[in-house]
Amino acid sequence: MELKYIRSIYRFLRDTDIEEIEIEGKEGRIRIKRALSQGQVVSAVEEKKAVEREEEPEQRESRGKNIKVITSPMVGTFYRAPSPEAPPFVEIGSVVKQGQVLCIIEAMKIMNEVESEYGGRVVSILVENGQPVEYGEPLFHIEVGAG
Amino acid sequence: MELKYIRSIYRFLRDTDIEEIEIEGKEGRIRIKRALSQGQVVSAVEEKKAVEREEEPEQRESRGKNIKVITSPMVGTFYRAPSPEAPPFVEIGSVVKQGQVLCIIEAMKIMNEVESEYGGRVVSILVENGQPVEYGEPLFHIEVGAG
Amino acid sequence: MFNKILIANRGEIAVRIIRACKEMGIKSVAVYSEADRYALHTRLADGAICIGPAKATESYLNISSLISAIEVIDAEAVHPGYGFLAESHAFAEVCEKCGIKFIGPTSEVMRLMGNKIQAKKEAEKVRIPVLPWSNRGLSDEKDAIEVSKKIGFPVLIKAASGGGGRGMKLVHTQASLANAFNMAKMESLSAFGDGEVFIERYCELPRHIEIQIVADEHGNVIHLGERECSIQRRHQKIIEESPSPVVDERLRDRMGEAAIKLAKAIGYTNVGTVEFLMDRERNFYFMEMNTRIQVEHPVTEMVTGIDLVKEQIRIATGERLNIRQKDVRFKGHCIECRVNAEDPKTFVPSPGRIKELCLPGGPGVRVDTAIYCNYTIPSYYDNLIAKVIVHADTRIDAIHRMIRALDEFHIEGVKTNIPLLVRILKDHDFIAGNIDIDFLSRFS
Amino acid sequence: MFNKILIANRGEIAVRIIRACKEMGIKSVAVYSEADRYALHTRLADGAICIGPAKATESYLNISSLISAIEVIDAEAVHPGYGFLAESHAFAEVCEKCGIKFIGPTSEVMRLMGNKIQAKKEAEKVRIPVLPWSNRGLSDEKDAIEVSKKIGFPVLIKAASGGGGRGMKLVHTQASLANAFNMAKMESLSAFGDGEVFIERYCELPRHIEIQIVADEHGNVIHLGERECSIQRRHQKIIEESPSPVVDERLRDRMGEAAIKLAKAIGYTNVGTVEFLMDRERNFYFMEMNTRIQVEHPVTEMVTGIDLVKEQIRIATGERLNIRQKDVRFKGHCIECRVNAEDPKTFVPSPGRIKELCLPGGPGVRVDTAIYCNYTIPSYYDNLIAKVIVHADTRIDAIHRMIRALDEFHIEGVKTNIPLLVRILKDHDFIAGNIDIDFLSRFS
Repeated sequence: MELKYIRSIYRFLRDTDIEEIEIEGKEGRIRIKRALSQGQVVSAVEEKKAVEREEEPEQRESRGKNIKVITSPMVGTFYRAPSPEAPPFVEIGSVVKQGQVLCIIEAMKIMNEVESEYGGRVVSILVENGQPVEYGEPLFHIEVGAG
Repeated sequence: MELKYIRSIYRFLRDTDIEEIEIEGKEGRIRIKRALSQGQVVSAVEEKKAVEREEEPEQRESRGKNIKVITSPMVGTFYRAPSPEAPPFVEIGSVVKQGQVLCIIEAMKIMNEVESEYGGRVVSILVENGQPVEYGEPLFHIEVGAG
Repeated sequence: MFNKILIANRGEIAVRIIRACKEMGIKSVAVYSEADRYALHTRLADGAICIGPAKATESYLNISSLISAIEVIDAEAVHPGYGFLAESHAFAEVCEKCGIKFIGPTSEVMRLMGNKIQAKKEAEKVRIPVLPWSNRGLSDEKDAIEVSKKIGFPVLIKAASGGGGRGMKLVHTQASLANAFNMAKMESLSAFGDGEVFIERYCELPRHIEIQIVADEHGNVIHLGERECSIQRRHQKIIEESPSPVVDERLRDRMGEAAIKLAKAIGYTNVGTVEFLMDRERNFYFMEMNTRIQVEHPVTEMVTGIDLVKEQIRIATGERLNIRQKDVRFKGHCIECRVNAEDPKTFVPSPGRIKELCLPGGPGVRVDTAIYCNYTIPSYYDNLIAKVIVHADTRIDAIHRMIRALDEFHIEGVKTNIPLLVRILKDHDFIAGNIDIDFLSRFS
Repeated sequence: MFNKILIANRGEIAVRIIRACKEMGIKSVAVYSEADRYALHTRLADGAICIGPAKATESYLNISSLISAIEVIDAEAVHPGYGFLAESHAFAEVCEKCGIKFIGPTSEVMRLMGNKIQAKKEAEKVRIPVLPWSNRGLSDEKDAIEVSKKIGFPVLIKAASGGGGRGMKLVHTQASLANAFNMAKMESLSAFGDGEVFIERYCELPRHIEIQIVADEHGNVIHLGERECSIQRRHQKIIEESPSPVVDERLRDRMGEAAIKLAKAIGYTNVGTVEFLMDRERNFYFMEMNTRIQVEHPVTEMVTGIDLVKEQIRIATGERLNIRQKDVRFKGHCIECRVNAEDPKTFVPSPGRIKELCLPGGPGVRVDTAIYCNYTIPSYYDNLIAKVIVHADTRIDAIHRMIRALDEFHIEGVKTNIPLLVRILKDHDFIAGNIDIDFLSRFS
């Protein structure tokens, strides 16, 4: 095997985050191992949490289509309607415009309306009415442009 | 496989961040493992020690030729001669037979003769006369079959 | 006893409070910013809630976020730790209004002691010595010159809402006073939103010695002796110890009584610290009062055997103190070193990922930290990464133990001030106890 | 004082001794096998010397290697730790002959106490209670039957050179005696190279309670109270505490006096432990004496404030004890848990690389360990990886603190017995102090 060939492979590797590569030849076999960002060398606990919090099926799925996530802008209690008697702002399948109110987050007795950042169709509602939500918690999935 | 080829590979590796390489030949197989920053799972202390203790230039070089290392079989004091007046058992360049005495390790007032496991030529003596040695410490390099 | 406490802080102090809660059978809920998702306090608490982005003003300093978090998780009380909102009377007041127990004194007492002018006046009322001063906030340069002449140069200009040395100016001559006065006012205004300043006599080479007090809500107040905190860099303490090399039992009693007198006069509750300056003749002068748990509280815990964080929680539930002053015993000597992630020479902060970590252990060593191997220290917050605390029979034994402990402290990936700490501990003057608040500025 | 000490051990006890040396200004030299090149004791000592391959018989148990190491590094003394050669009178004797100070009692005393028959006889001489026994080694089955009839069944057959339960057999009836007797002899011969056995009355559900003694080389002996070590698995202690829930001041004095009497009678020097069995009526019976530092020594250190390893070194230099019996104070309650790398259910050892590690810390917690993140636990040695020691005012506070500490102990890569330890600490009988040496065998 010529050094020239190895060198050319290495030149390619240099600008990547590839940590390990195996090649076999005659058009068979290749194995690439990447060193992903430092955040991923994290502890099992972290990984577990990451899975719990971020790798929810809905979200993973959402990456495929043009689906956006609306997250909570604050800590508070999630309400789907302006009052217990009123109908919910939106349901699954509702078509919403950008700026349309999706829900209310109550924080310190103040009702904060959460508006949609996108126009599209509500494909999932991720929190039950009346449940506490934390900052950044996903609330809705909107399929952008749909409807 | 020619030493020249290995040397050229090694010279190339020296200027890269490649940590491990496997090559197979006949245009098949190559495996490269790079040491990316967070891939350095080994502690710095370990690395340092590893360098200090095991990657001594003599030893690294010895891998190329058919050179074997004679290590100390025990903790003790290293003596090159049977008595202060006597000449050393061997010098650099001495040709030795398998089983020939190379030095003495004194432990608990007992003189323990260290015999060569190989026939060949003494290419280096790694410890000064009268110095303490630990278990497994390299004492001599023997170029096997030489002489 | 409380069922659930929210901890409105991060880092080692949040971990410290979680530990106390766990041992008391109280559920603890951590709050975290997006940068602290994998922080130890987030992992160790019984629950954790994200309150905002990395920036402290939008998370750990965001009062409405915190109150909302307390409400949604249904906590009965909040522990503010130190730093962030720990001395915010506004936060304490909101808690009071919302029926949330703030673990600390009342917002009224916090407001009073938060103003250095008011605090000094309170101290004078109960005849605690203070350095000669202007007796009020000063409005203009002329006023300042008049006052300074009376007090005698050099003088120190200080901010009424000050802390951490900001808005503080040392003035040696009348000529430079006007300029310094205006700068102090400006600095003070920009740092604290309050431009009020006052002037006091400058004390040469003083020691910083503080008294820990504990006060229940039924008028019982005790003190737990002093902490010597003279080893400071830019008004940030880095080594604290108890007892002080210069405080004997009699002096301790006198300082302790002064602190108790002040606490009783203002109706102080929960734990607090009365800070004094001490001159070379061992006269002490009231400086200010900190209305919260201090970073260096373990020093007092180790020599008295009293768990201050548990006391805070017990007091907040309305319990009476179960220790009387005469039952307080001081045993051995304790030193704390603050390990900061910073360059030991340039003091530039050094956040980053910890690749290797071996913390000190063994007899007489306590480590309060929130770091672990593979943890990434975020760049948004304080660079204190660990407190190494040692206890031994005598001061010299404690110094040897601390050197041993710091020698064991192995960390890779970030720089720390450990080399500086070790040099101080081996310094002849430090060992002899010849220290004052300018020690470190003379130290090469 | 010594200038340089060689530490003839590994793991946490080697680290413990290195710490004492560093604090005393003594140079420490570690020995290590090829498997321990990256071990913490190798890294922390001032020097380190490789003494052989991984197998303990060729390294840590190799007397000539150790002596040679001591000679080439020019150490004046050797600390044997516990385990390995710590109770080898042969090693101590070689040290004595070579003019090396063995930090422990004389080889003669070690030989005497190493033989359980001799030890019991010594105890009887000074009228310390022992369980009824054969009063001598037994040669054959007939002899054993005669003796057992006199003592009354059930009886326990024990090895004269025994330890760790090997060569020990419980016999309920005469019918099974002969068989058990011969098995005990065989086991004993193969384990200790000595087939001598004796018989004693079996004590039902006893507690294991031991007394720590400290003796200088001038005839002064004091005791430092008891340790309750009844929580054992196959004669291996896993939880130890002091004080014992059943020992009051009077009983402590009586047991302590008995231990001191024995130590004085045999000319004991350095630290040592006199082990007793205690029946349900709180009668205590001498069992054996350990002529070394114990794994559980921190328990005594925490309640008395006395550093036992430093005492060992001071005594070995010929210093007199500087503590008198009446100055010994017992403060609070201490519990130690031994964390082993093993499956918590099957108890199969679990060596391997530690991928994640977060050790407990904070107030009242001490960790003695030699592990660190990314360290690989070798499979050649003991599976004790850490001792978690807590101190608190009362026993229940200590239990809560220990549960909190074990809860924080986060380790990935190897299995540990932590889940079992936590279950024991939460057990109703354990909390009530209803424990005996069979506690764990009943525990599901």
